[in-house]
Amino acid sequence: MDLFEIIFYFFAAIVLVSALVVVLSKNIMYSAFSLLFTFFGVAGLFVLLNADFVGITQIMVYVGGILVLIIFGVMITTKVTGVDIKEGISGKLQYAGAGIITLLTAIFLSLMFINGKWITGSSTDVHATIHQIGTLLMTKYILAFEAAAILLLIAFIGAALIGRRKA
Amino acid sequence: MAIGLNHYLIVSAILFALGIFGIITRKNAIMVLMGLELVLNSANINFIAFSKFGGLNIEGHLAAIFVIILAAAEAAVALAIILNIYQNWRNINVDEIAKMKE
Amino acid sequence: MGERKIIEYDFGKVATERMRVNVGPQHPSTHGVLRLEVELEGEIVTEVVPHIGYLHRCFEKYAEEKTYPQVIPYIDRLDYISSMNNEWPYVMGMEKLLGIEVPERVEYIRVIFAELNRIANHQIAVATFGMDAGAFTPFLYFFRDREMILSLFERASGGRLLYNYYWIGGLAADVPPTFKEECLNIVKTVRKTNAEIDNLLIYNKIFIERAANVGILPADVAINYACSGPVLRGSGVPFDLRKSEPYSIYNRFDFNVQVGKGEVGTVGDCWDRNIVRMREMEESCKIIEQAVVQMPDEGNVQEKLPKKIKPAAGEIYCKAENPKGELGFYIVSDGTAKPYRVKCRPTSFVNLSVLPEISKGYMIADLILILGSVDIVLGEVDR
Amino acid sequence: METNFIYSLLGNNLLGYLAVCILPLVFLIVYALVAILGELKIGAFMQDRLGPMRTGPWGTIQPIAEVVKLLQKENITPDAASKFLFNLAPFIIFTAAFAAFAVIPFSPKFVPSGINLGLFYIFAIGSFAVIGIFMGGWASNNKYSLLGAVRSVAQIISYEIPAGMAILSIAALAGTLDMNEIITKQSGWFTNWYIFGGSGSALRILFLPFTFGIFVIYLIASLAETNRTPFDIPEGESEIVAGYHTEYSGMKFAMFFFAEYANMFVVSALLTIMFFGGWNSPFGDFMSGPIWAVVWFLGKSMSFIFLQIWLRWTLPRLRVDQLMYTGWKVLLPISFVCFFAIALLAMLK
Amino acid sequence: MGHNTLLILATIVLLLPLASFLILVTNRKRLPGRSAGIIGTSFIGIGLILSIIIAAHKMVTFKMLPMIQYKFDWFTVGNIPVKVGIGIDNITGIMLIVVMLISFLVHLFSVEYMRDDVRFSRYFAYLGVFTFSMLGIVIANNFFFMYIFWELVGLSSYLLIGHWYEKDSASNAAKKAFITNRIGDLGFFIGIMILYFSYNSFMFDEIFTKINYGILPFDSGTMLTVAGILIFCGAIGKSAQFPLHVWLPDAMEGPTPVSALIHAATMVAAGVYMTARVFPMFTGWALIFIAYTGAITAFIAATIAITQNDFKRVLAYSTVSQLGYMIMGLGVGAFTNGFFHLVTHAWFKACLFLASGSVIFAMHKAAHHFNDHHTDAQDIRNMGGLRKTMPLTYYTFLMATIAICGVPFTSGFLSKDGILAGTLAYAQLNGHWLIPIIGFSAAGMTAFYMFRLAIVAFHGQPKTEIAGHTKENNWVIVFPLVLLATLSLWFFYSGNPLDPSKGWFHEKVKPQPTAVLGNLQWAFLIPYESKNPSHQKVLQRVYGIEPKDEMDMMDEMPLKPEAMGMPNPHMKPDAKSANQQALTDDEMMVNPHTGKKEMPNDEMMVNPHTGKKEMQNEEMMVNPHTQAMAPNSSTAKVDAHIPQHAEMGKEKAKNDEHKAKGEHGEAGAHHAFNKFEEQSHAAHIPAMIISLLCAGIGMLLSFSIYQFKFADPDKLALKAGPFYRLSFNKWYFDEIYNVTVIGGTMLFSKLLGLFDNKVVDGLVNLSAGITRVTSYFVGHFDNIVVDGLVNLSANVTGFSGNIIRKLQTGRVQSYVAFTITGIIILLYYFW
Repeated sequence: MDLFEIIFYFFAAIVLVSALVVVLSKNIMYSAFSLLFTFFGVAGLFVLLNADFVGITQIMVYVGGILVLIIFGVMITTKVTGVDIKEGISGKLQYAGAGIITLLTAIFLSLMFINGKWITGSSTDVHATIHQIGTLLMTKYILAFEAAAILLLIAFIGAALIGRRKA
Repeated sequence: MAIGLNHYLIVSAILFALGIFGIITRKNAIMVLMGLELVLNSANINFIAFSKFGGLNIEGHLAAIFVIILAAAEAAVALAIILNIYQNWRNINVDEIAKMKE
Repeated sequence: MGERKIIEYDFGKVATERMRVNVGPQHPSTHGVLRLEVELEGEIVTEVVPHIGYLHRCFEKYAEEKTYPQVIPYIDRLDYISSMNNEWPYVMGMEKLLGIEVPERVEYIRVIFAELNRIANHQIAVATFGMDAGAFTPFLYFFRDREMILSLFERASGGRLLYNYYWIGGLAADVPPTFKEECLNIVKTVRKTNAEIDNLLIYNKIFIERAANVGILPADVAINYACSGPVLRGSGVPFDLRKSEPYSIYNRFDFNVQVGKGEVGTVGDCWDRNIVRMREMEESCKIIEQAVVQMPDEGNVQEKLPKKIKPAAGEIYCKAENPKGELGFYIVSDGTAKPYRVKCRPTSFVNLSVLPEISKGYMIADLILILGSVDIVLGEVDR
Repeated sequence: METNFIYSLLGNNLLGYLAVCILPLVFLIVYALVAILGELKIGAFMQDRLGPMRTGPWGTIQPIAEVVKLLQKENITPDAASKFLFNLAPFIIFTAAFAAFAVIPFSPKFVPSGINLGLFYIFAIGSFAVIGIFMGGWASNNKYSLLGAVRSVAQIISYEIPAGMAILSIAALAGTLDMNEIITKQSGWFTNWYIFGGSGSALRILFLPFTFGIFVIYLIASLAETNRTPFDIPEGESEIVAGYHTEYSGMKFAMFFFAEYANMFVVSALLTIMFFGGWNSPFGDFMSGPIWAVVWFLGKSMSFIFLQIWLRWTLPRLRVDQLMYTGWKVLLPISFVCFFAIALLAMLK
Repeated sequence: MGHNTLLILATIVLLLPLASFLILVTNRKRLPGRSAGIIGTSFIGIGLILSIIIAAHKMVTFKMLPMIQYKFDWFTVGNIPVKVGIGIDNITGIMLIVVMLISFLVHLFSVEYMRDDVRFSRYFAYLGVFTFSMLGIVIANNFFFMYIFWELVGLSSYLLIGHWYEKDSASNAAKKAFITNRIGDLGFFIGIMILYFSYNSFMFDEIFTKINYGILPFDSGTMLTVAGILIFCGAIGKSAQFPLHVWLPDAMEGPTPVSALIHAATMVAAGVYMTARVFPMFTGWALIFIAYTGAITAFIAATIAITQNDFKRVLAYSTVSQLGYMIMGLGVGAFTNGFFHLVTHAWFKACLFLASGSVIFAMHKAAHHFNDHHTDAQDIRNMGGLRKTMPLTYYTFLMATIAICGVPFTSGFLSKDGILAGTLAYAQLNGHWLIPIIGFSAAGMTAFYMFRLAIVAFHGQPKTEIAGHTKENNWVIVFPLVLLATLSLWFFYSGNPLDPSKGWFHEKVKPQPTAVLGNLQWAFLIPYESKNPSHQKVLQRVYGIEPKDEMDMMDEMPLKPEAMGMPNPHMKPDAKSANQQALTDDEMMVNPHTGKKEMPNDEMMVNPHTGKKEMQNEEMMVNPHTQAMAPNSSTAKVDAHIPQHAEMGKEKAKNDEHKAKGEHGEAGAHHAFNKFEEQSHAAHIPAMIISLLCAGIGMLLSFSIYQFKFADPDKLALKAGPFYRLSFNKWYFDEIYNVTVIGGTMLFSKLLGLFDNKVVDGLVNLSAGITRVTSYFVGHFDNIVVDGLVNLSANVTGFSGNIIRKLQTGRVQSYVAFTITGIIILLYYFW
């Protein structure tokens, strides 16, 4: 096992364990904080895959933005002045059913992924990714880029509008 | 065994399944949102993995970035909706606010 | 500055839970053991309930058990940072009750010490107010100067905080020989420091932003709550006992009553109350300078008194302009050596009562500033 | 390009990696002691007093004494706190602060990790601290802590945007996010520093107002991001006692403390790198070279630390809504204007 | 200074007014007193200095270069990059100075004029953005930028005209201006889209080059004509041409300095400038459309101006009329003079407006003094005798009036005369005599109404008390007047007060070579350097013009190209020369005259015969191929032939002098192909005489009626009857539009409503009736048979629905679970 493998398993473990905590923890704040580690682990995986720009973007947007948003959402909608918050989960039967569905999903997806005949092209050297990403964003994907920009703008305006409106 | 495409794909598959589990079982709407983020993340892992091993190259990165943008927009809007729901019902339990049923 | 809008907090649109927070009694900014029960919506103060009594020492009850001169040390402990001023209305009332005329030299020394103590008090008030706003350095600059005043007090009375210096019919002891020079020296230093503080703190843009338009106390509310001192004058009411009902020899001096003018904000905001204190220091300096010149060099500092002070049965209310406002003592004598009743009109307590009125709708940081600008001392509030 | 002398000393092996990791940590500890002493002494001198005088000559060992004191203290975890998160938070914050050191180029020969996204990385890694602060504040189960944490998060997030615009402007000017390259592009006399518009023809005069503006914006935003006066609202001791670390004591408090000083250094280093030529000598080739580079870099960074200390003992504190106003309505538009101007000029250049 | 520096400076000039706008608009409340005006003025002042530097550099240092431009890909649509950029050529340089100087003076003027205005700093902010948008149009080198700034100009004019929006008339005028402009802009936009669709580019030079090489939109010359006319529609709107001129007089509701800015340098100039800028792409039919539009506008506006009584309104109609002149000049091909008139008109019209502003300001002040709020301060009938009280304003106004009337020794004479000569030449060449007739009559009317204005307002006795108590304004108002009046003198443009073609202006602004293919362009407008073989072929085919002249001349020339080691132009050019052709193409396109200066052996050719320099140059350059080929040929060879060549040239010139029109020596030097130039030179003197005659008659009439009172104007008006009313009511344009456009729309919608009510509803009602009858029968069937079945199925459905309903929980999570389950089943099935 070389260093690379150790690091991969380390990150994979972080991702999966923390994701497990996210979905199983009864305390919603624990879930939220656990999400931090999931995002961090995913970012680590990205970096292992030579996608450092995406990794850093992941940290910035997910950790710095979405997670904070979620935590604020939790704060506003829950009485979080105390630390013992218990969130209900669906009934036992549903829990079991969901577990089965989840298990099946995981197994089927894994089987599908493992047996899939993927086109495994060789990756080009993706150092200086940021230049390539920037070039592509400004040329080939300009429309998508603009669309995403407008989407973000509209989403934020809409969010502000919805969130501030009195019932 | 060298770390290859399959390793990443399996991680992503499990993450996806966990996300689905979170979505299905939790009552709190924000928890549902968190499950959704897990699902999106698992998709992103796939994109990046294929960009390295599947020859998707830089375009995979771009797809991942767009997913991240989407997630940001989605989180903002979803939380705004949840806030509004909270202001209406004083509650964000998806079981109790299932008024759309009727 | 142009017109400045009073900030209207508009966070009410996101429905949040209200939170009750205790500020104090062990809080760095309550200037003592005051407990404020604050209800917050986000950071907006929706309700303030001051809880007092953590420093209650039964002053008025004690006074009934002590002889008339023995009450004076307890009076020191009311507003323990302007003890000299505290003693004055009591001794003045006693002198009137006993019908004693005080020597002129004593009157001058009393005026000088009272004004020095006023400066010291205002220094602390402005310093702590600055510290409430987060400015640490002015605090130490003020304390450096206050040290000079305190050492002068110490050499005259022997105490640095509680003096027991104004006695019925005179003073505990004569002033040190270099008294006049030291007074002038103090005045010079105070002026220099105040100019420095003006630059460093008072006219600092951030400080103005913080203090102006915050905690606005309209003149009518101030009058209705019976506020006095800089709190009242900050709202633009030129009421000063030294001018309106001159006691002692204040009619011999030329000085102005400083009022808040809403220079950078609205009349009656925290900044106005603060600037009134700053300017009163200058007025005090003027009085001291005049008093030092007019003061006779030689003279008796203690009138002859009977061995046992037993005023005839009667009552008197005597008041004086304390640094914090009007301090009055209502002394009822039943002809014995002990007062039947000494009722104190505590300045800080009255001024504090206005706090819940003026701090609603501001943020918690403003609440601290407003409390600082009202300048209370818990010793006087609780008595 | 060999950017790390340790690899040439020890080779590209685990030992080398460890050494590279540990060196900044050692530096951080030493620096923190110096900075604490600096804060004590400078604050004292500014306030007309002597400051600590007892421990060591002129109180120079005072910081060590304080650290020892903190280490000895009992490690209190409040009963009502959420234990795990309460204990985890200081580590996350410290990790976030320390992780930023991974890309700071102390010298052309010592960059712990020469990734080409350095500026972006530092910018992103700051968000960990946000979560850490929140974690600590929430887990303390104390209203002051919670208020402090909420304030802090809101503040850091608001000021991340102007700071990001400043970083973007520099990226537009330099055409890269790699810190070493940014520094290399400012080599030569000090007139080539980006605060003076960068190298180029006399036309850089046009850049000057904008680069200077963006410098001021970043300076202010970085003060806010490190919770220093006049933006120390999260800790504002006159209002909410000590903010998010009210309940912390002992070693855990020391970690918060270290993290704050580490953050101070990181923003100072960023200011140095982005605007003041990093490890470049101000006089062209005079006194340049890898060793001098360290001296210059630390010298410039330390002067910014001095600036932060100076401001702390001079200015009052803003109120939280004024802070938001400053961030969103003053700094943000100006930073956009500066960014567009710089980008336009950089394009024409 | 290099090119880039120049471009950056131009960008800065562009951004300075924007910066002023931003600063003023963000600090509107904070700026005390008049500091907003001072800030705006100083920004524009800096810009003025910079633009003078730019223009001087362009015209002196880089005179070889037709255009300095910077292009970059802004973004990519599909895989076609959209190129944009900025460019500076001589026209741009001149326009920069015009715009910035007038803007500066207007700013300065406004500091005083607007000093009591409540929205003082907002006014200056809008002035800044107005200037910014106009500068954008000026330095754009592509349709894309031009359109953006075009719309910005529309917006800012809307803001400024509606500055006093409390007044109904002002806000209505603003709306009118905005909407009228939109109509024109629609055409402009469609035109641009046609061009972009065909050429995939917005750049002027690329489009013109492609047109020059015979690539036409949709492969049809008509489409090019249509595109040209559509693009000109934009100018119709902006430059207030007939029939969209109605907004400009109403725009008088804005503050007077704004009127000066709109009328002199920004808004209306934009249209003319744009027409000049895209001139190469106009085909002959488009040009004749343009010429007639201009002529009609000039005439109608002049007739209206005669009878108006509002000081500013007279000036407004005079502007419309003068704009018509410019457009007409461009339309007939007198490119230089048309543009020249734009510049000279800018000075004296700005002067006129600012003078009117000065008068109105003084009148207002006086009215205020008397507490009189009823007298209309703008009505000339309330003025009179202002000559005594406001001498400086009077003399500057008079100077500008003389200039606009086209009296010799003024700039107006130089430019106007050129345009009229152009129209004469045009008529001679293709028989459109209506255009010069209109032109001359409008010139006469101009003189009449302008002097009417001057006499009624300034001469005689004060007609009201107010007018008697006016006072001269202070220097802030007077200084711009004096400066602008000075600029109306002839010597700024040409040494010869009678002939502008000797001046620097005509040297710097050469007629644009038309890039349009021959079959679409009047033959006489084809550039004489046309070396495009397809041009000649087409010419031959359509007009039957043999390229004989050229050939003849070559024959006459002692040196055939072949002899100089050059390939025959009519042989198919080999690859190399084609390459060269492409290389030099840019220069050829933009400025053929300067292009030749680049020839390395130019100096050598000229030196021996310094005296005849120009002639020889022209002569030599007659051969279009020389230019392209010269660098190719060995210098030694050319050198060897030079003396001989030059001698021959001189000879030839003499010959020309004899055989050509006689009155013009220089004409001979021009290429035979450019008949228009030749003709207009020929027409110069007659045009001058006629125009002076017309103007003189106008002035005489005006003096005799209004100054010496030989006839009573009111009686004359009565006598003229319908004509007077037609003119006084502005040809009933507003009424006509009300009836036709607005009324038509209303009528049409009424008709539609009627149709809807009667026909559609009738049909519907009919079908309803039929349905009712049928349904009665069907109903019974339905109740018994169908309902039975339906109830059965409903019961079944209800029963099963009750069971399935349990699945419909209303919870998203359940749905997710079902979806996932479904996916798993599918996976299982297909795997």
